[in-house]
Amino acid sequence: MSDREEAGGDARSSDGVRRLWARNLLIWAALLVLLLLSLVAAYIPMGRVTTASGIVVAAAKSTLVVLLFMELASAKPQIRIAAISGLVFLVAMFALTFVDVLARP
Amino acid sequence: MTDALLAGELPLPPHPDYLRDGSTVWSWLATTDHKRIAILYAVTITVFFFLGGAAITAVRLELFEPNGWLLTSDTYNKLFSFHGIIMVWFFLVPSIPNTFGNFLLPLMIGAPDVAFPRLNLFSWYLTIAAGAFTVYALVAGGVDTGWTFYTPYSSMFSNTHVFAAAAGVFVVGFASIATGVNFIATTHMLRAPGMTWFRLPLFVWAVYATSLIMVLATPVLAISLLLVIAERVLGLPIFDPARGGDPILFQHLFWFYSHPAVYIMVLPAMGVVSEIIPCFARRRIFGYDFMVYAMLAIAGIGFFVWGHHMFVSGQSALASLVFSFLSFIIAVPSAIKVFNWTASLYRGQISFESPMLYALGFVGLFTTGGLSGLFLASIPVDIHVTDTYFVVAHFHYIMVGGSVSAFFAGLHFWWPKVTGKLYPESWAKFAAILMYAGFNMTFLPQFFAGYLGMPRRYHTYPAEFQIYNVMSSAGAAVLAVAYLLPLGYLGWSLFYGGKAAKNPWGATGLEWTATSPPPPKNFDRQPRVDRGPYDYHAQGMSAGTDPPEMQSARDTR
Amino acid sequence: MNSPFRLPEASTHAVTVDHIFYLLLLLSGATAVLVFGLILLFAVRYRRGSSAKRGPMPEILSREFEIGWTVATLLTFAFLFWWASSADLGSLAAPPSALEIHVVAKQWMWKTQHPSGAREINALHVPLDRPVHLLMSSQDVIHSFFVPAFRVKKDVVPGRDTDIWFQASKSGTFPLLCAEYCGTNHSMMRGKIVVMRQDDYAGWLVQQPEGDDLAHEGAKLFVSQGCSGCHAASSNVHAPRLAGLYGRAVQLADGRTVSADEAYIRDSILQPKRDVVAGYEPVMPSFKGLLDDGEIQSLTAYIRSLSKEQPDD
Amino acid sequence: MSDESALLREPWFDFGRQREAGKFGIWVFLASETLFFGALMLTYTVCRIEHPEAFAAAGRETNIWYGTINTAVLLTSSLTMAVAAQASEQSARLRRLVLSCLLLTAMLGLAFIAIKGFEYKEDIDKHLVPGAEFALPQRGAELFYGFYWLVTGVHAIHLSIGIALVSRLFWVLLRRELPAKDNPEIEVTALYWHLVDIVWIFLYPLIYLPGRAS
Repeated sequence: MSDREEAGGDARSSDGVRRLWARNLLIWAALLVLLLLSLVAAYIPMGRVTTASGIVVAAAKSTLVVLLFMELASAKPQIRIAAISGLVFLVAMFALTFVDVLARP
Repeated sequence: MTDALLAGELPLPPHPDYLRDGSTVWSWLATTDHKRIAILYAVTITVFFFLGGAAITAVRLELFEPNGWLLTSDTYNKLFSFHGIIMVWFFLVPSIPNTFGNFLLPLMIGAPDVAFPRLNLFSWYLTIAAGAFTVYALVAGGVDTGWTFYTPYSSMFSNTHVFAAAAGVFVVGFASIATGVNFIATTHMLRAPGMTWFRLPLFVWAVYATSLIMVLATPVLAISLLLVIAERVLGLPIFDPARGGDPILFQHLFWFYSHPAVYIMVLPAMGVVSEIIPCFARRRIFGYDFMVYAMLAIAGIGFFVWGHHMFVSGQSALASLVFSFLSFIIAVPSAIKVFNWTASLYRGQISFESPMLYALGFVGLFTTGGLSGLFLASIPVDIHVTDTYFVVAHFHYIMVGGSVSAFFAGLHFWWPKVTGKLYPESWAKFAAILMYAGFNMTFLPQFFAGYLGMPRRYHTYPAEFQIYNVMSSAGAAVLAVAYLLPLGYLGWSLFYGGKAAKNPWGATGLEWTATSPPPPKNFDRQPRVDRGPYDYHAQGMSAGTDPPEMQSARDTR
Repeated sequence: MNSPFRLPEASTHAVTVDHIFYLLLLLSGATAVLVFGLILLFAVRYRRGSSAKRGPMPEILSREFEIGWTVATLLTFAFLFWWASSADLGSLAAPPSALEIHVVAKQWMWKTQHPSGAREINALHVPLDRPVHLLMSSQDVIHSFFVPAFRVKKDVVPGRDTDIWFQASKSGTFPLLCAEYCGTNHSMMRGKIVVMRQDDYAGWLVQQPEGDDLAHEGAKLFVSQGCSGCHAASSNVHAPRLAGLYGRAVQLADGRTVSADEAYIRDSILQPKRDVVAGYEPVMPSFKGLLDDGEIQSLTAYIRSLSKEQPDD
Repeated sequence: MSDESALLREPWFDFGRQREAGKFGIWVFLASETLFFGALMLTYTVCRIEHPEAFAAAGRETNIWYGTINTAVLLTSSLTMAVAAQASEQSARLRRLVLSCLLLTAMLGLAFIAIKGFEYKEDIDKHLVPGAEFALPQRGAELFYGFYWLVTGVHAIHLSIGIALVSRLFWVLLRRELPAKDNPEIEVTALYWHLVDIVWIFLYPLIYLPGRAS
């Protein structure tokens, strides 16, 4: 097909493009807002809550990326299992190492 | 399709088999055929096996005398380190998965190849590159950290070629991950029609479970070695206690990989044995579904027990308790497997060809090794015997007695399929028995020496342990002969062996429906599967001696 | 040369460990006999061509069998865990009355020092029937203090203190080994533990060359390293007084409260900015690299000895 | 159909299945990468627990502007990458959109590396490289910067691989060697790109935010 055909497009296609951009720009805007949020929170002295806020916001941002940009939300079960298995063993690694590090005299 | 065709008598296959499909060097080095890649791996790991074996031969010779007579301490330390690094990462980890796994996984599930054939070849080249690094480390003067690379010795004190050795292991880790990803995707996506999850042969399950560990544990090894390299080469402080670093942290990262790695080595061995025992006992495997769950449980729980390597390291008492408990728990699925193999013999029609002898040897040695593992799970006893020859004996029983026996079992079982040749059976039986005897002669005395307090990695040792070391070294000589024998008669069979039929053992499984050796694309027609594995007798019937009907490439029942 | 066939049980702990060891041996021996016996029995009875009755498997039993032996092994292991761990927990903390001996490991020797100041290399004399508490640190890599006859072992880790305790129950000489690979002469890093009757031990101590005890040595260091310039009672610098400090709870500038133990004192010397005491400026320089592990142990012992004096003088 | 036959590879007979296998395979690899970076972050966390004040002091020395801008750059590159992948699935008419988004993604990746280069330069000038000249007195601060250099380096290598993959894809599609519609390579590259982004999302609070409040 020629470039002219692509550039022209029909109404249905341009409608699709608009929805495509709308969806992704919305996610992107949310990500930037979260970025600003964590930046601001880092300057508010709340002790451990300050540290936690950075991690929690990072977790929220990556959830958005994983579910919507990487389309895990609509993926097949076997793909979800693959994604979750990495997370599960990561949590196990942290948890069991902390059993040592946090319980040392 | 006639019955004669099904039985593998007539006629000759229309295309050349995979071995004769191209004979140039390039047709091997650029192949994407999983069977040829398996052969490439087999040659590679054989070279590494004898390299690692040569290193330990010198070590065992040296240990004849309590105060040393042949080697300096530095040479001794480099030799046992080289032995460990080569045997763990360049022989045991790739041994069964990358040779038999590569060869058999697509055949067993009725696929023409693995999911990503070019990635498969790439993984072999990574292994070769990694091997070059590690062998360079030896040639350039050796590395003396032991295979465990403990910090701060490896990162700050050793003056040997730690960088080259660690880089080699780092790279071979990526080969391992690539293979794991490939096998997982193959098992999920390329099963033949009708090959449901619970119709998979146990070997496929074993390779699948192994791949899970490879994919999820190996990256942590990569990080632990990367940190050592960064500290040595770039001077970044990570484990340096003088700058606030934590040397124990390295042990957490290292064992997060290296304990599951034991299951990378032994799960495929369990898979091999689970294929062989039903075939020669002419029975269904006892408790197929329990065997599957046990393998998955071992792969999963295997991630949560690493701290039992660290009971004396100074980790918290709470951590020791948790890890001790989990270590006892993981013994349960292992016990299930041993009981089920034993029960599979009950009311069978047992014959004792060489693969069966090796497989029974595996069960015996794995049981001994597994039981000695209980001692290491219980904290007070572990504190006494850890870092002694008791541990050396324990893990050699599992990894050498177990995995290497199973490797030879599989080698003899599938040799006719892989090469299309028959080997001299009486030599094979002799080697199997010799291997079992030699192994026990080598490693049984080490349990005693270890309990009495002989530490591992000792170049010189208190004189009272000499008797055990002499016994061990004598046994090692027997074992060396037993390992060299198959090299001789299997090599002989390549040139002079009789031609193997499609299914010389009368086994079930799709791989036996292909010709020996199989054609390049494995199957001429897409196989369909309509029954479970190990169908050696119909439901409710007793074991018979006839070859079972082949579970085969046919459309009608 | 010691006997190549048996290992003496020379500490109270050794008896406990051996009990667990023998039980495990019994259980695993029985399991091995069962498995090997069954395999042999089946192999002979059901060899191909034998006349043994085959018939179908009693299928109903299989699942119950499977669940049965799974549960049985699970319970056995749970019991073993409980028994072994309770023995371990019982021997975690050293009795307060224990004799404290400092151990410094380095490539490739063991240096020990008694509370009286007597020093030994690759040897350690201890009294019979009295708990001995070892406080250990390493100057270079990880070593492991291993006395097979006592069934004790503990890694000696650079940058942190580890400890271990035992109570010898047999007099005699027993090997001391390094169990964690530590480089070229790892296998030569051996010594001996000499267990003596208590009066012999006292006599042996008297015969040792006049060494300052740890606390006196620490007192000298306290002056020679300049600590007294700030921390002495007469000093004009606003620095925390050390008398009565040891074992007390300390309020820190960031609101935390820590206990002034060995680790705290060590950290305060090496990284003084980490735990600043409430009400003081972080002005103390780090002594990292200026003091070796033995000297830090001496200083700690000195600060400890001050706690016996009046804190409010 | 001709599109699909151009994209079909050994050993597959069915393009849909091949595509699904590629996607599944890359997800399994991403699980592996999770553990890879996870282990690095575990190292960081343990060191931070042992030296909280030193990590706060060291974190303050990083340049928050470079860090925040770079995070925004990467997030934006994830947007363009996602649009490219979704456009390739949606319609063959969107080839030009796919191409321009791929180009934009690679450019943003390069911009990230460039900004990182300026930041590295500043860090070196401030003597924040562990070693004899290290600027901060706190014990443990060197650990922070050991982690900083290592993890940003490893991330930059991952990102460079991503830039190479995206650029290659752009070139292949531009020359019409392969069709853009439903090309599995776009999907797989996008998944990898997003993971590299996620790693940075977590590095941002670990590296740039400690110690800001005090």
